[in-house]
Amino acid sequence: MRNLVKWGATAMVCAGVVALAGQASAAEPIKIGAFLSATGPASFLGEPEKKTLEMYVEKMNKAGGVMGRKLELVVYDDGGAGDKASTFAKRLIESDKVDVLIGGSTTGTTMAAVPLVERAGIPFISLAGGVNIVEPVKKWVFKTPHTDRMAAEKVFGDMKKKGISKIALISEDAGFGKSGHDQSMLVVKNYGIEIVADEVYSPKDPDVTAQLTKIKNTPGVQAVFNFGFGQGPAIVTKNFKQLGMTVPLYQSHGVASKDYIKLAGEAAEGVRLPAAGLVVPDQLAATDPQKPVVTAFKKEYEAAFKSDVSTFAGHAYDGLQIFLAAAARAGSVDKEKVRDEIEKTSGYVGTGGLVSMTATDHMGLSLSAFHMVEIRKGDWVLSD
Amino acid sequence: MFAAFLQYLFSGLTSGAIYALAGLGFAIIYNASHVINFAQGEFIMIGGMASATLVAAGVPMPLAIVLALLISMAVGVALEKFAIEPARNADVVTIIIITIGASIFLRGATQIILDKEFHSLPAFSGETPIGVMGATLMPQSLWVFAVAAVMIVGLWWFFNRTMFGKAMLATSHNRLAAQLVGVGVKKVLLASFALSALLGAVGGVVVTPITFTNYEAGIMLGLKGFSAAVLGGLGNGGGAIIGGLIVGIVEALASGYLSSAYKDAIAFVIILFVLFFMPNGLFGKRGTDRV
Amino acid sequence: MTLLKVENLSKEFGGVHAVEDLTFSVEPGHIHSIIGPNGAGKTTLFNLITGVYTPSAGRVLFQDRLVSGLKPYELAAMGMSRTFQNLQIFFNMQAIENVMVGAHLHLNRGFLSSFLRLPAVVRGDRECRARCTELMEFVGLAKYLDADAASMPYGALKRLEIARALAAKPKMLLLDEPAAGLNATESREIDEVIKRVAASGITVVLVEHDMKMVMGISDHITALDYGRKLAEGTPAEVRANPDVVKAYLGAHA
Amino acid sequence: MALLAIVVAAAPIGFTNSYFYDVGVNAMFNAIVCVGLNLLIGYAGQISLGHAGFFALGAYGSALLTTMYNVPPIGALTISALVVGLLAFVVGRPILKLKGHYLAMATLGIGIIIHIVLKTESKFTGGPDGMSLDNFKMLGFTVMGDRMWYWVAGVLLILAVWLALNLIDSPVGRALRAVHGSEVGAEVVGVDTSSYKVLVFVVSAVFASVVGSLFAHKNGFITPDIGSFFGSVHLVTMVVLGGMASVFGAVVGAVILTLLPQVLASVEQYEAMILGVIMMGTMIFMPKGLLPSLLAKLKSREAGR
Repeated sequence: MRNLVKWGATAMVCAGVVALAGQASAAEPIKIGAFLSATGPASFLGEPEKKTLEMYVEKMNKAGGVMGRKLELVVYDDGGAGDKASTFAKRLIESDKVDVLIGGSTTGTTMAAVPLVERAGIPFISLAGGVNIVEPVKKWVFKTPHTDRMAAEKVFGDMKKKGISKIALISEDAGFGKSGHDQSMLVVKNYGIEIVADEVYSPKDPDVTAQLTKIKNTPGVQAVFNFGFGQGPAIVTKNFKQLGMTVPLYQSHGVASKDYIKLAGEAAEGVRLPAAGLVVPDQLAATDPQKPVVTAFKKEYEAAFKSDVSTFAGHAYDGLQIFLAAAARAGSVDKEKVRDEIEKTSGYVGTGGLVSMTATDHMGLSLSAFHMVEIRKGDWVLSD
Repeated sequence: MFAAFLQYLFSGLTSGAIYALAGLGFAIIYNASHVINFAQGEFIMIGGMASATLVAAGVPMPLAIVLALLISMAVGVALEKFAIEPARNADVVTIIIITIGASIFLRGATQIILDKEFHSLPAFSGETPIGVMGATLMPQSLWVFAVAAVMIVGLWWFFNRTMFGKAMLATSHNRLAAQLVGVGVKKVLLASFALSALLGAVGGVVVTPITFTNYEAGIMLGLKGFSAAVLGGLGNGGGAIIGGLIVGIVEALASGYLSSAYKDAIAFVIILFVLFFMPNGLFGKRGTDRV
Repeated sequence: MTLLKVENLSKEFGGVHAVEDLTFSVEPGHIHSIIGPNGAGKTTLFNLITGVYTPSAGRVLFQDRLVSGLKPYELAAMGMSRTFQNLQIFFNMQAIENVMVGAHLHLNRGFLSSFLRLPAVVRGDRECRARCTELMEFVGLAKYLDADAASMPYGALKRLEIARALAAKPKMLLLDEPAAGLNATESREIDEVIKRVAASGITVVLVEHDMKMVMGISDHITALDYGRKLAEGTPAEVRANPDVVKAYLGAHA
Repeated sequence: MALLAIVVAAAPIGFTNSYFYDVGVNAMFNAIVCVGLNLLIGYAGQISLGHAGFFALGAYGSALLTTMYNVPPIGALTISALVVGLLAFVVGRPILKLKGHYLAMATLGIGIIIHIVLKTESKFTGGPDGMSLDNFKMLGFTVMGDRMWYWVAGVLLILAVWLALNLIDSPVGRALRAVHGSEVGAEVVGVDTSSYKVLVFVVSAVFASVVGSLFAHKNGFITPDIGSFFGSVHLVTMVVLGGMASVFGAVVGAVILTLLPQVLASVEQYEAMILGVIMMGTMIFMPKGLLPSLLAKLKSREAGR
């Protein structure tokens, strides 16, 4: 009787092992590994990122690949969970033997993979915003999106220009919003601005009028800044309008996708936020080096998926391009060489801005990469 | 000062009415089968997603809503027929796992059949806020209250005034006796799932203009609905409604007066305390163990 | 010395008196039966004596100690043990394990020693198993030694409860309708078991509907009706009591 | 038992790289938590939808104590386990008076409250973005790398299984199972049921906490998500799927549900649907859980011969 139990257990373990072993294979192509949050609360980051990577890998393979080698993409969905991300990162490194890691849609999933990436020694380009991904600098870790700190700085800069000195902060209590909140608190003093009300909400709250009422009743609030993504900011925007609040409403770069405007509807009129040039390609100055890049990317993405491009898709595009350029310069996918070349990336024109990395800056973007945009008549309007 | 309080109250009532509708679905199925259906939130999600997708595809809104309700009911019936019915005599925990499996499946299926994006429906009667003594309320919130009220009255009528409704109630009190007088327990179970799927879908449709929806929207609503049903006392429809309203109002007042970061925690602490002193919820049947 | 004293005991459920102002006592070594029509409050009385319910008024003394308000497990430790009208068998365990739970109080209950399976625990368990085997044989369950409780018939389960109660080595054993639902043969066998239990020096308090059995084995009888004491005395006295005949036998005739 | 040891020892033959070891370690860690949780759910019949919270507390306890207060890892693990045990003891008393779905609700609430605290107190925990910590060092020896963790986890799993088997077949274990069978029945023969329920609640919480501490050291980075409601549901599912009231069943359930997402990762978007179908199918056709149902089938086949 007891033996049966054990045999059963053995069989299960063996079955699992066989199933896992079936996944592993090695081949000629350049292998790109990605772990993204294609499902879960951050799926609207991971989903476009995944689609972008798949589209461009296919496109490049049709064009004959890179350095005469085909590209092979392996993507896993971590569902936004750190522990899953860490296991998938290990799988990509150890089993799939990829040449580069792209991913971590969120700061949490990225950071969960960092310890083993550093140990394994493989170039890793994160698509998440958290500033702690690249500060302090980690040898193998790079990132393409602007940091949440930069978003905060851009917003505070804009406020300062408008003579705003007392604001309310309302943020989502999940990864993106929380990290943005903490970074905002850190840099806000540099702009002579005081945060007089600090409220949070859960990503799936049906209603945040309570928090906003509290803000409304706080004396002296000259503007409200909302840090969050997903449906939360849209609900904040609607409730804001409902309460008849008239001070300017700022959003973060987390809502830089058309979905936000669609969900929030008319209430989104007049909302200001920092965003990459990607959302307003036509309005960029003709001399802007980004203009051709973002125009082309937007066209290709929207043609392929029949949906509006978001800046998150752009992060994945930039990550892929930065890696491929570095590999081309290195002439191989030798991990050490590619890493060195990524670090030497200079003047790359991406969807997120001009990227020039150094040994002390593994992101390479400056504040100029951000534009302030305002929502007018249901569309983005450049408003620097 | 009073205006702020009123605003918190409105906020809480809006959320609370949504939770109450979710909780009511739990209560109906629990009454008929003593099953806690953790896929209840998925009915709400399907109602919202289906109607929003249909409207986006150009179907007129009333038709889209009716279709969404039918889809959700079909899912409810299928769930009962293929997943609950075959496992009727299993342990409570086993059935819980089945319904959790069902909710994972339904989320997965929605994500493939429809998509992963957020959807919204136009508000039923515009988006001009209504001012009440310095506080404001969206017309859609009134819709939610009204629909919740209509649902409650409708259910009361169904369970107390129709033969079939009475039969369903009888089954919940004593399954054997109900069988003896010829009430088909199977039919009752099926009806209870259809009914709570309908209820969930109605809820999903009316709240979508407020909260939006995507394939994962059911998780939170399911959790809050369960909390509402337990707080009110399992199997007590009115209890679930009051439980939902309490949870919503506590959350709103907590974020207004205490801490918005801990509002969910505060709501749970209150539920815990209620349970410590009233182990069967606020209005649950207080059964002494017969030994 | 009186083993059990019940003084002015009352219990009401939502205004209904299930037991009202009841006083009686049980002498050691006796088989003391409680009789009465359905709803007379017999099971409620048992639940009050064994601590399952707390009384609304009055008190219970066991071995001259006030015990009302104590928990069932505390009363068990003092030597009170019982069976149930609605079976309370551990259906998730083997029959013999059910009986071994009965011996709980007499085993090494240290958590760490159980966790680490210390030799003392192993030895204790071995002895316990042997004694519980004897008990099962004593109540006539020899053929169910290896059975799962869930696979046993109703009659056997009734005896299993008795064996379990006996494993606790009680001074007083309360049996709630041990013969209910049994056929005549089984009933006679239970009869035998009760007599032997009493013969071993354990006081038995019995609730039973089977009048033949009650009259045959009881030393003393208390008759209840509507939660109140109707009569008490030896079987002959109670049988002759006109109130009892009217209320109890009359109701059944 | 011996066979479990052989399986643990022999499995690495099929492991071609450290990713397999990593999955193996995760499976065994989950298995240990489930062995503890099964004592509560399967044997004592008390549900908990909050055990991921205890797991997370263990993990964060270790992370905080080692990084902020320089407590040696083994000390941090012990202190965390003691604190979690104490917490479980304090909340266990009132909570375990509840039954069935009410108990499920209360434990769920405890788990969610823990999760919210870990998420919110970012000064200590790093908030939703998580925090990192160092390797597990003890007596000048560092547990590092997936292989070494594998053997540590393997030994601990066998130890956990041994302890659980001991407990079940002891006076204490029988009392626990009796609580499941009939609380009144157990009370009247001298079993202090509420204390035993609290005891097993504490034991299972400590199991989860200890594993949480080790998990944190192994991964080197933790996020509050490990303590989410889904984590708890995941653990309960492992226990129920594998087989309630079966120590090896819990192990099997944990291993399967840890491997499944890895196997299903290749079918990408269909993962959720397949996982849902497997959960429903197993429970419909094997309501007692995989292992007990399979064993019963084998048994009846043998008897039929």
